[in-house]
Amino acid sequence: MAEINMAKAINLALHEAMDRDQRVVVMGEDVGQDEGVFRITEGLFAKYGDERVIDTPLAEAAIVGTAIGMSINGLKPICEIQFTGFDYYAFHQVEGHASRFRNRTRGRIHLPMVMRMPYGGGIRALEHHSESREAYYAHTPGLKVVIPSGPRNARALLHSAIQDPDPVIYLEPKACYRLFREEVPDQMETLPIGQAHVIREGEDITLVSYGASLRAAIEAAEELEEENIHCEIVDLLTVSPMDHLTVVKSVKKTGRCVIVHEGQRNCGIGSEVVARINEHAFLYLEAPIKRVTGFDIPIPYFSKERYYLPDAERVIVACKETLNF
Amino acid sequence: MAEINMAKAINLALHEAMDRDQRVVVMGEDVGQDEGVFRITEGLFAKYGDERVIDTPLAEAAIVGTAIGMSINGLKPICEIQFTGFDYYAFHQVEGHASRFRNRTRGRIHLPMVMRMPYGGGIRALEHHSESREAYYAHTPGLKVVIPSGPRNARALLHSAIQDPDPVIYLEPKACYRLFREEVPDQMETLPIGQAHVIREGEDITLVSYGASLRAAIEAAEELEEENIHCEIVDLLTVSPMDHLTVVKSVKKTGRCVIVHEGQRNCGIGSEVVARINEHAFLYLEAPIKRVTGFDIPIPYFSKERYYLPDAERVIVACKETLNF
Amino acid sequence: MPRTVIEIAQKIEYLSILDENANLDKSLEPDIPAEQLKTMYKYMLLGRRTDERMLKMQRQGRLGTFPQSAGHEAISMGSVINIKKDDWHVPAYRELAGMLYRGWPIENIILFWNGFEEGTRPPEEVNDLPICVPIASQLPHAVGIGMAMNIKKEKNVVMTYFGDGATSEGDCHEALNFASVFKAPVVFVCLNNQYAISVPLERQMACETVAQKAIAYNMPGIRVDGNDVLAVYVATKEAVDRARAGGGPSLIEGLTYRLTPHTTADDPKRYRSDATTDEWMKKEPLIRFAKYLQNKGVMSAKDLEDMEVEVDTLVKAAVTKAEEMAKSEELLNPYNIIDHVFADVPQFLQEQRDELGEYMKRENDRKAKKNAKKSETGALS
Amino acid sequence: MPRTVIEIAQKIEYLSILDENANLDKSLEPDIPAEQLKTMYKYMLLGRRTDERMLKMQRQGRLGTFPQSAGHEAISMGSVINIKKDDWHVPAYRELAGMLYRGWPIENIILFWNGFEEGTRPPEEVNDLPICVPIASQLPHAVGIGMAMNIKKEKNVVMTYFGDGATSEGDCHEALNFASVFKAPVVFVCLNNQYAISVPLERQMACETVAQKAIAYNMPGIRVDGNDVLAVYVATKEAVDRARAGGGPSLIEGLTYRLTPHTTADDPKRYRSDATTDEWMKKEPLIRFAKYLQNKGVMSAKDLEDMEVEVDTLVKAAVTKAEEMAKSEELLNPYNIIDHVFADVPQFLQEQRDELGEYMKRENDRKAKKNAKKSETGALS
Ligand SMILES: Cc1ncc(C[n+]2csc(CCOP(=O)(O)OP(=O)(O)O)c2C)c(N)n1
Ligand SMILES: Cc1ncc(C[n+]2csc(CCOP(=O)(O)OP(=O)(O)O)c2C)c(N)n1
Ligand SMILES: [Mg+2]
Ligand SMILES: [Mg+2]
Repeated sequence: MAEINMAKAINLALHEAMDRDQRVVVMGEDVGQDEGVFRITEGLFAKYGDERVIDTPLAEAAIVGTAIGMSINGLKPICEIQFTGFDYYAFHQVEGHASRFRNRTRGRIHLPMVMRMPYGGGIRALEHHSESREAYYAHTPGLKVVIPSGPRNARALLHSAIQDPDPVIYLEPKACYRLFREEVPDQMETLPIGQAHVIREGEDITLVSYGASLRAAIEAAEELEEENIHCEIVDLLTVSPMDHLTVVKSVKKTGRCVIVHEGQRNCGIGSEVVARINEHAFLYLEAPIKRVTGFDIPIPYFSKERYYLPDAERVIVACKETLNF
Repeated sequence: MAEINMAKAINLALHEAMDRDQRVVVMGEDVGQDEGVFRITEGLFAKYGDERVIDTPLAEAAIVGTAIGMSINGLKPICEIQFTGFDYYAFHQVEGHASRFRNRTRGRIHLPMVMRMPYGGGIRALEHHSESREAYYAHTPGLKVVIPSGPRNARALLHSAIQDPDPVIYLEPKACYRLFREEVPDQMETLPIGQAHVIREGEDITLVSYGASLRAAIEAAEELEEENIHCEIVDLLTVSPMDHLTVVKSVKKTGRCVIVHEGQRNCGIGSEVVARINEHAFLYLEAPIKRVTGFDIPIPYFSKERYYLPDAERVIVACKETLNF
Repeated sequence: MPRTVIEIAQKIEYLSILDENANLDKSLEPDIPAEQLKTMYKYMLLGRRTDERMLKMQRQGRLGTFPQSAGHEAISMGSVINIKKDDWHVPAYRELAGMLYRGWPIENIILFWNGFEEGTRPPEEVNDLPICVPIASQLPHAVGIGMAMNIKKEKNVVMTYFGDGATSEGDCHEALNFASVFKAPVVFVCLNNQYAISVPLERQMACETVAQKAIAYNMPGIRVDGNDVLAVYVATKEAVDRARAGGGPSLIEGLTYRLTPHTTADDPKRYRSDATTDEWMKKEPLIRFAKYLQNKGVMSAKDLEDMEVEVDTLVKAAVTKAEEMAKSEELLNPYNIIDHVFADVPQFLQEQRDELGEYMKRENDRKAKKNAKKSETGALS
Repeated sequence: MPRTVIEIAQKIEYLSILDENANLDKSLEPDIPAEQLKTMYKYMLLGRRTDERMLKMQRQGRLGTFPQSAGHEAISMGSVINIKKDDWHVPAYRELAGMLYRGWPIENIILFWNGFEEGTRPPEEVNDLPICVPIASQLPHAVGIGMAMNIKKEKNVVMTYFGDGATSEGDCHEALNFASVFKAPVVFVCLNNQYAISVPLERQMACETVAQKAIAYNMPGIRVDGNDVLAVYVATKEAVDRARAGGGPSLIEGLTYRLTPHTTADDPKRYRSDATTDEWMKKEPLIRFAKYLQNKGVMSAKDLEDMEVEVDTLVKAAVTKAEEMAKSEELLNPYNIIDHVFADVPQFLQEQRDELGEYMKRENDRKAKKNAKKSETGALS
């Protein structure tokens, strides 16, 4: 058992996967010699060489497009998009092909590939470096969208993503890369994609969150605990296919729910959570579900980012309003 | 007053706008000599010449990207993307620039441009020709997303879109192009963007819909009327910024709601409608809100498209389940 | 320090061997075995006749809109004949002849233009991707397949296709660039039919040839008469040999012309003259190739007629088969639309699958009722 | 009918006038008025000193990550000096010298690297777009601006910039293609500093020069010594004149080198040697230009020193001003993040604006309470 941060945990999973499976290749801008702008691919280039750790030209559509081709021809590419702010360059390849090949060929061709992307705010970055648009992928049929929240689940979920026979969008909350450490087991492990985790039990209200925003939810729950308010927290881990059963079970218990994420609100993940709870636990709801999310504006440059990102204070206020409804 | 279909109405608006305003230019693949693959740009090339009616090379990102440049330099480009299935090629220009220039420059540079795109199923087309992904745009801050449902509002809304100082995504339900005719006034008219219309009053249940799916809602309402069930129908017309006030007002009256759209369900427009009703009319709801939408699969090729597209039968069943809840 | 001219090493060439009147440049004639020549002709003919047959079906409402292939047979067959079964074939959508040669049943082709995804399922053991609708987006896939060959040390090649319009897309540029940087064994074949729907070549690009774009990638580039199957053969063979030997990608432009509308929904009179089309009709690839085969003694007039009959039989049988398949339970199964989106159906999609099941159930109930009523009324009348 | 070579009309040239030792090729020397030469030097220096100053501020935690410009001043100033105020300037992000020349206050630059959108607001009357983060995506905007000029019959030009890495993006290709097809008056200037972050040129493209890519667009293409402001001047002047006269776009490649890390977050030791950087340090653009100005008698050693002082004063004043602005109510106003997304704030966004208002109110209440407590405790202690 070692205590490592999320950056290291993802790096560890990459080493383990490349070790175990010759078919795994890593590709993207600056992932080789430079070891990634966040150093997530540290040590890979030295260990596996430039055939399996591929510095590509600067072209996101081609990175995803050639990864599709590689996975068709028997490899398991893990492609890194340097920031989610630039994945839209490749969106036609993701929407038009990555998400569709299995269906289009009725199962004959499938694409075991992973798109790794650092996402989200909180690192004092410039424009296009802090977006959180997981809903675009969630709205796209044929994709799985995974968002870890800590070192241990980051490593386990990345293994699951690599082993998955279908394309997985693996979004890394970059604000968490070096935020805290966690014990991870010596043995590599996986976690089922599409399964949410109740990370804190409570009977008063359910907080649904994931990724970096989960920190705000946890902090809020801890503060509320002091006021004798017991929050249950569901970490989605996979935002699509979303495990609404776990969410619904919790809400049936608490009768109240607040959703916390930093992505935009309009047609965001939170909207879908509300819609599913409405469908599956309507009679259990004692108050409207609140969405504590990013506003429907481009995420501000860092001087005003804090007005945009959900924090514990906003979560607490939302919880209280929900409880006092 | 003349009775015309939606294709003709949109064409009429284009003629009127080009006539009134020298700054308006039309551009896209095959919009000139060929007059558009759906003939929406009929007569423009002959009348306004190849400087204002521009056949472009086959490159969606450049179409949108140069339209952005044109609007920066004083023109009002209306660019056509031949089918929404191909707009993802331009998504980085839309997300990264069209939606952001005003905010990035704190109002100094704004983009009066319109992206016209035929969307949706129902025309027996092949893959990538039937998508309905308005939620991608709705989830993108800084964009307005307009979807007309008939000849008269199509013409009026296109005028509003052209006059709008900000970029408008104007999605044309291609199944409606030649589906029916409607009287349009001789004088050109506009309709406010961001305003929904109650097109049928009723007190039992609210149907929220837009675009081509509205036909299914209307048909359902008519059939239900025979069973003495009175549906109120809200035609959103603008899916973002969505006019939830009108929806909420209706739901407060009826206490029940079914949403009908052909786009995918997960994080779709329907999810947002549910979330807003939940926030604004929680205590008025007497049954869970139902979503009659496309499934979360790529829209099937035309041999099985009907299993995917919402029809009146599915709406009726959903209404009855809601009413019998 | 002065103003100097930078030498560009590459020479862009033009190649034509068998001209529109079937005159042969003997000095350039490739040495193709008779059997192979016959195979080439057969699939060119099969492509043409399938295309014609599908047009009729479309006019009768038995098929959806589809892009026709007539006129593109020489580029398709002259190139694809140079790759082996375990090489890869990544078409756009006018390579009907080549797809049939690679092993796609004609009935699959008919099925996919008839709205069945089952038609776009490549047959087992066929290393082909299905036709690709979003222009140029198949090219990065071809390059990725080729990059994987290099990584896996396979000695295979990829043959991929695109139109003149496709050259404008960023994906085309990115694919050519990746291929050249990674020396991927890919042969890029451009079907330059001089139009992208209605948009003529000079509105698509300012340069004279597609071939010269190869200079931007330090890649060999050549333009050939795209209606001359021998020229296509020679140019693509050189490219295939080079790719297989580790020499990286090549760009081949076949100059040709659509003999038909863009698709069955298109009206070419709006943007090009019938006179020009008539001119190009004379240059079309099958007639001159048939003459060549006869001149060379590879096929007699009788052989050619026999082949027409053989091909006709194949097409007819395929139409029957396709229309039977389209009525089969397997292909009509509505759950097909859900069951192949992921390897397994996730929970939320299972709920939607159940919705579809309810829908089907109600529909069947209604049908049953209707039938019951019918037989009742039948009994009464 | 035979195999023939297709003649490519364009010649790709290389141009250098003032070499790294300030040796001048008199025969190529452009005739630039002394005042203009001084202006060029001034803004090159201002760019350099601002860059250096910002680096210090970044190290002190007073700025966010930013991409440095040192080494790119000759390309920026040698080109931008050739356009007029009502022409357009569409930068990437290393054209600091040019932006300052065009009228961007230094404090704006500092503000935007300090996380204020207000810094990316172009000053009134300045026909510039702000820096552009997504690589190559500014190029279609430049082309659109140029296309609009043609439509409006304006006799203006657009000068736009991009890196060697940017050439790989589809947007770059599409922009070059549109510009050439529509004969847009655009001068494309590539800052080829041979790296895209860590990725070296040979991993970015297989061809020797960026300039030769012009052949794919039938566009004039030239490579110049990018550290030689005179060569940049001559090449871009030719291109501007051609564009203004209706001759369409040109592609100019300036060969240079980043004298600094990619951004303040980058560690170039990981991918390039200090020795090479030292070599390039000797070739940097300011020293040789200063020598030229002295040799020519345009500026004395004293003039150069005075200019250093002048520039230093400007930078210092700007830093003070920027940091004051960063504390001003106007720039700190949280509603700025919402109020410029649309011309008017729509209903649903107004509701979110109210949420922000509540948040601010609570925060202010807490602050007030805290302060009250503080003064209480203050009174007690
Ligand atoms: C990305 C994209 N944009 C638009 C279309 C619509 N479309 C289908 S074919 C075509 C023209 C293609 O021209 P070209 O590449 O020359 O091929 P050709 O059809 O002439 O063989 C267009 C615009 C498409 N399929 N994909
Ligand atoms: C579309 C996109 N992808 C990735 C990045 C991250 N990134 C920022 S600068 C850069 C390298 C750019 O290289 P080049 O075009 O040569 O410009 P240079 O920085 O060398 O001036 C990269 C990959 C980005 N900003 N935009
Ligand atoms: Mg073509
Ligand atoms: Mg560079």
